[in-house]
Amino acid sequence: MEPLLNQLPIGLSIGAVLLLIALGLTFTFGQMGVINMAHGEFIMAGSYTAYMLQSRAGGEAVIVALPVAFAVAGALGWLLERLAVRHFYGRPLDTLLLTWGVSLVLQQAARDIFGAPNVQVVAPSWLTGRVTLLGGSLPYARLFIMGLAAACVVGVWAYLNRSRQGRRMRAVMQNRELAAVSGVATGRVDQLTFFIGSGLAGVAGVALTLIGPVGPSIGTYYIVDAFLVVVAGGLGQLRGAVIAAVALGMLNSFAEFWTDASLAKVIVFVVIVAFLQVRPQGLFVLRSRRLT
Amino acid sequence: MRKPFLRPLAAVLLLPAALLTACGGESKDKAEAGSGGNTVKVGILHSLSGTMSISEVTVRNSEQLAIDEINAKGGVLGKKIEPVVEDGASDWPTFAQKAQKLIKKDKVATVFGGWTSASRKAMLPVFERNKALLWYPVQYEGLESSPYIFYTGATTNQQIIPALDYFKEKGKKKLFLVGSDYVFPRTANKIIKAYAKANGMQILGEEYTPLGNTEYSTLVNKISQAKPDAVFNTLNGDSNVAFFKQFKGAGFDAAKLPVMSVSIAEEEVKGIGVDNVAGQPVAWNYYETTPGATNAAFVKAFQAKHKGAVTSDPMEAGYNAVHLWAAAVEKAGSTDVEAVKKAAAGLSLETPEGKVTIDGANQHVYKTARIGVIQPDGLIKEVWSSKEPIKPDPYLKSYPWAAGLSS
Amino acid sequence: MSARLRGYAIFAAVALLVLVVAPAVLPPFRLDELAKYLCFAIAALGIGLAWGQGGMLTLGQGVFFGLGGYAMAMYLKLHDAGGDLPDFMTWSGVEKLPALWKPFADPAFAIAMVVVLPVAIATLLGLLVFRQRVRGAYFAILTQALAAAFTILLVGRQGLTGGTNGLTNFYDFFGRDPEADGTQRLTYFVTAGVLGVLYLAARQLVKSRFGRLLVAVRDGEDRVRFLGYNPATVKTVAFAVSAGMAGIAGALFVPVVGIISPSLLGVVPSLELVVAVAVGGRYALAGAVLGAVVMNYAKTSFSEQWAGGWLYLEGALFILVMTLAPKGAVGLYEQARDALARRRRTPEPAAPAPQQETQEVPA
Amino acid sequence: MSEEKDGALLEIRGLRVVFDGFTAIGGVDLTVGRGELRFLIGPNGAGKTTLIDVVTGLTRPAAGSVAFAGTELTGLREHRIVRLGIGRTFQTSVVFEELTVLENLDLAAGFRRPLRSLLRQRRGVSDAVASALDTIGLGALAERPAGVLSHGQRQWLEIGMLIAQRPKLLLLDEPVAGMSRDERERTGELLTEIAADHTVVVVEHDMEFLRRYASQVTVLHEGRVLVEGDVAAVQADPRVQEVYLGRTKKEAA
Repeated sequence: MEPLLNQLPIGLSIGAVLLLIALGLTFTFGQMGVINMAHGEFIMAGSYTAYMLQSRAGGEAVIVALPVAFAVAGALGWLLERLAVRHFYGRPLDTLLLTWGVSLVLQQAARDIFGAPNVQVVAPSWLTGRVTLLGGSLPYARLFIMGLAAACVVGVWAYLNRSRQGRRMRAVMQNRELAAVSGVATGRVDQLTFFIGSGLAGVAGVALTLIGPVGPSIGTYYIVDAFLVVVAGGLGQLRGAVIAAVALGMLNSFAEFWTDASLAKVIVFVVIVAFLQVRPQGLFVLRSRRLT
Repeated sequence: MRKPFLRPLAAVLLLPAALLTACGGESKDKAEAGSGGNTVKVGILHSLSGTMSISEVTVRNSEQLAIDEINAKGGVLGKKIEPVVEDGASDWPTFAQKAQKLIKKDKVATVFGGWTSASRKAMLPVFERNKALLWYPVQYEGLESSPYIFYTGATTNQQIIPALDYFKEKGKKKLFLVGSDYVFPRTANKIIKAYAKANGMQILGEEYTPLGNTEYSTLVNKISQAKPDAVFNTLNGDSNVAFFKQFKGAGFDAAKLPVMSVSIAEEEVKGIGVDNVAGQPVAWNYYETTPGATNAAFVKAFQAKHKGAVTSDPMEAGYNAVHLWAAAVEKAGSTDVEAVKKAAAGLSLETPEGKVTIDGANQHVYKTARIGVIQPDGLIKEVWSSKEPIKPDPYLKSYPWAAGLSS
Repeated sequence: MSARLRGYAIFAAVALLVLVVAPAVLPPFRLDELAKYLCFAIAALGIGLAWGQGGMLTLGQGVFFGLGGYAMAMYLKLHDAGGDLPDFMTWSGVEKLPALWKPFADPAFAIAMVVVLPVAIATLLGLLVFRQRVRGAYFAILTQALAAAFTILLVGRQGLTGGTNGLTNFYDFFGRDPEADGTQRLTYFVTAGVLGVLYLAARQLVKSRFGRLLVAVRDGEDRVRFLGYNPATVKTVAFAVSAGMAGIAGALFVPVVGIISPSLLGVVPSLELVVAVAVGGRYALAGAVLGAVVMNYAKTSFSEQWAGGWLYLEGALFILVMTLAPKGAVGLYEQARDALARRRRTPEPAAPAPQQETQEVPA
Repeated sequence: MSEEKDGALLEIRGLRVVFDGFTAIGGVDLTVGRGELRFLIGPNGAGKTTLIDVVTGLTRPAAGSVAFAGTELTGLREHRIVRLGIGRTFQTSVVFEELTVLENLDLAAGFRRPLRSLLRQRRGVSDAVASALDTIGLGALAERPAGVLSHGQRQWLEIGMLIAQRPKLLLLDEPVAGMSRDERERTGELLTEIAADHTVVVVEHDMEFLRRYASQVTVLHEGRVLVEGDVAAVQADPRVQEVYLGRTKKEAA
C-alpha cells in the first residue's frame, strides 16, 4: 500500500505543474477565447529569463526571475495581442493558427539566440533537499512548485474577484458588448488580460527549470497538456482549472504507476473525451441564453 | 455556380510544376558538370533542423573537419572532396528522400549521415536498391548488417555488454531499466535481460517513457520502491535532463545509486547540469579525454574551428567514417562502391579512439569499449576499458546466452 | 455557362500539365517529390472539406493519414515477409504474428481498411463529440490531443507498429520494385489520378445539397437545427469523408516515399497540413490543393538552402496570411479578379462586393 | 394544409423555467388551438422568448409539460421537434449569408427528403420552395446570396424558410422588430396570408402591429400569464395597462 500512497503527493505535484502551465490559459483562452499556441513559448521565455539572470543573481536566479519572467513573458504576450491577436477576436480558430506561426518563429529565435542544446539553470541550494511524506520523499523543488501554484491561484482569484480591474475583466468576458456600452474600455482590458495570462506562463517557465530541461522546444512538451486542463476544467473557470489540474495530475500519477508512462498519456486522453461526453462544456459552465 | 472552382486549381499545379521544372533542368546540368570534374562529391545527411539537430549538427561539423583535413592534404585520388550537405529535418521520410536526392541527383560517391535508428532504417532500402554507400556514425541497437552501410559507431557488444560487464565486476546484481520508448532502448533492454539471466543478475523493473517526456516523479518513485543496485538508462535527449533533475531532487546521486547511461556524451552533460550527473558512469568508445596524439590533434583541430565545443563519441565516429572511406578509396584506387567495399574489408586506421579495423564480414568496426565517469567540469574520465578493440558482433552470435535474441 | 466550360478547360490543362508535361521534363527524383506533395494535397483536400466548408478545424488529420498508411504498409510488410514475421518484429522480440496483423495479408482487405479504418474512427469520434456539441476551439484541441495520444500509442507498441522507426523497407509493391524508376513513375500517375478524381468528387459534394447544408452548419449550426437537420450527423459525415481522404493519402504515401512512421502523424505534421490549406485558401478546394503542393515544395527547397530559416518563413508566412489574407491565395486571386472586373466596366455601379470581408467561423 | 380546425395543437401545462436560481417562467398554462393566430405579448423579462425556447427544445424546463398534437416535447432535441412540425424564427434573423436565397429556402424545405438526394446537386425548384418564394415576394433576388439582403428582407426570408418547412405550428419571435413602416405593413400582410392556413404564435412588442393584425392575445408578465383574450378585451384590461404603461412607457412603444 505504501508505494501507492506515495503516488498521492506525486499526483498533487504533477497537478501543480499542470495548473501552473494552464493558469495563464484561463486568462487568454478562458476569458478571451483566444487559443494561444505560443503559450508554450512564453513558458520557454520564462525559463530562459531564469537562465539569463543566472550570471547576475547566481543561485537565487530562480527567485529573482519570477517577477522578471512575469514581466518579460507578459510583455511578449502584450505585444502579440497588440500586433496580431486583437484583429482576430471572434475567430478563435484563426487565432490558433496565427499564434502557432508565432510559436514557430519564437522557437527558432530561441535556437538562434541561445543555441539548440539545452542550457543549465542551477537551482538555489536551499531547494535541493526533500521532505519525507507518506513513506516517500517529496523534493523541496516540488513543494516550491506547489506553493507557487497555490500562490498564483490565490493571486488570480483575488485579482478577479476583489480588484476593480478584475471585475472589469470578468464583465468583458461575460458580455463584451454590454461591458463596452457600460463604459469599460474593452481594448485596455484585453491588453491587460493577455499580459497577465502570458506573464503567468513566464512564471511557470521559471518553475519548470527546477525539474525539466531548458531548451528551445520545451514549449511543445507542455502545450497540449495545458489546453487539456482548460478544456476539462471549463472555459474561464478558475475553480475548474484547479480541480481539473489536480484530477489529471492524480490520474496521470496512478495510471503511470499501474501501467507505464506511454499508456498513461493515452488513458488521460481517453478519460477526457469520456468526460466531455458527460460534461461537454467542462467541469463548470457559465450558463447563458445566447444562441451560439 | 458562378464561382469557377477550377481556375484556382490551375494556378495551383502550374506554379510548383513550373518551379520544379526549372529546378529539374538546372539540376541536370549541375549533376553532369559535377560528376565528371576534378572533385569527388560526397553527401552529408544529418538533421540540421528539428529536435535531432542538437546532436546531429555536431557530427556534421566533425565530418566537415575530416573532409577539410583530407582536402588540405590533396584530397582523395588527387581530387578534392566536395560535400553536399542535406537536412534530414529530424524526420525519417525526409532522410529517405534526401538520400535518394543525393544518390540520384547529386550522384555522390558516398553518404555520411543519420543518427537515430529510425533515420537509418528509413535510408537503408534507398541505399540497398541503388547500390550506394552510407556511413552511419552512431552507436546503435545491432541486429543489422546491410551490405551498403558501414557502421562506425558501436554495436551492442561494444557498448551495452561491456557496461554490463562493468556492473558485474562492481558487484551490481539488481538492475532497474529506464528508457525512452523507441527501438534502441527496447532492444538494448532485451539484451540486458538475457545477460542478466545468464549472469545471475536480477531485473527489478523495466520502464519506458514517451520521447520528450518531462515528468519523472512516478518513475523515480518506482525506482526507489524497487531498491536496485544500479540503473541502466537508455533515455534520449531532453528526457535525460528531466530524469536526472528529478532523480537528484528525490535524493539520489551516483554514490547512492549509479545510473549507467549510453546516450549521454560530453555534449549533453551541460544541458542536464553537471551537478545532477556528476559521478555517474557512461559507456562509450571515446571521450574527449581519451589519451593519444591522434585524439589530441583531433580535439585541437575541432576546437580551433568551434570555440568552446566539446568532442564526443558520435562526433569522433563520424570523423573516423570520413577518414576510413578516404583510406578505402585510396586503397581501391576508385570511388566505385563495390571497389571501396572490397578495399575497406580489413582496413585499419589510427583514430582518436585508437586503432580501428573494419570487419569485412559485417562492415562494422573493431572498437575499444570504455566506461567513463562524469567529472565536475563536465568532461568524462575513463575508469574502465576493454583494453583492446572488441570484434563487432551485431547479432551477438558469439554469446551463447544471446541465442534466440536475433532469430 | 462559359465560366463552367472554361473551368473544365483549365482542369484539362492542369491535368495535361500534371500527367504529361511534368513526367516528361522532371528527373525521376523530382517527380517522386511531386508525388509526395500530391499525397499531402489529397489530405489537404479533406481538410478543405472539413474545415473550409464545414468549419471543423481538425488538428489531428495525421491520425487518419497514418491509419491509411499503416494499413497499406502492413500488407506490404507481410507480403515481403512471405509467411515469416516482418523484420522489425524479429528485433522487437515478437514471436508470433499478432492477430491484428493477420487479415492484412490480404491485399483487398488492406486496401479496404485504408478507407474503412479512418472513416470508422472519425465517425465514432464525430458522433461522440459533435452530438455533445463540442465544437470550434474545443474540437480543435481534442483532435490535437488525439494526434498526440495516437503517436504515443504507435511508438509505445513497437512489436505491433515498428515503434518510432515506423514501417519501411518494402521490396515488392504489387509485383514491382518500389524504388525502381518505373514504379515511381507509376505511383506518381496513380497519385495524380486519385487526386484528380477525389477533387472532382469533393467538388461535386460541395455543390450538392449536402455541401450547401455543410456550409449552413459552418455558419450557423444552431440555426440548422431549427431547419430539422441534426448538425452532428452532417458534421460527422463531412469529418468522416475528410478522414477517408487522409487515409487514402497516407496509403499512397507509402509506395511513394517508402515509409510510414509516427513522425508523419503527430501534432506538428497535422498542423502543417492545416497551415498549407490556410495559405492556399481554405474556402476553395483548389486552394487546399494549391497550398499543400506549394507549401511542401517551399519546405523542401527552403530546407535545401537554409535549414533553420524554414521555421521563420513558415511562421512569418502564416502570420501574414492570417492577418492580411485570411482567405489565402485563392482569396487574393478572387479579390484581384473582382477588382479587375470592376475596373473594366467602369460606369456601371459596381456589383455588390463578394460577400462580407471578415467571415466568421462560429466558435 | 387541411388540418381539422378544432382541438388544441399546443398544450403547455405548469411550465417552470429556472436559470441559475432566477425563475424566468413560473408556472404557465397555455393552449393554442389548431388554425389559431395567437399573439404573445408582455414587457421585457416576461418570459415570452423563453416560452418559445422551451417549445422548440432550446431550453429545458425545470417542471411542466409541453404537448404538441399529443406528443410530449420536453427532452426532445431541437431537430426532432422541427421534424414533428414546429418551426420558429429568431429575434435577430439568422439566414445563411453564403448561400443564395433559393438555397436557403431549399435547405429549409429539405429535411423530409431522402438522404441520398442530399448528395445530388439541386436541379430546378421544388413546389414548396417556389410557393414560399412567391409568398415572401423575393423572387427577383432568388439567386443572390442572402448576405446582400436588407434587414426586412432577411426576416421575410426567414419566414419563407419557415413556410418551406411546411410546419404545423409557426413560432415567430418579434418579426417586425427594427423594421420600417413599409416593411411592417408588408410583414403584416404576409402574416395574415400565412395565418390563413397555419397555426401561428407571434411574440411581439409592437402595439400598433398588434392592434392591426392580432385576434387572440396572451399577456405574460414576470413569468406568468396575466390575461388572455381578444385584442380589445386585453387592451382594455387595467392590469395590462399597468404593466405596460404604468411602469415603463417606452416598452409599449
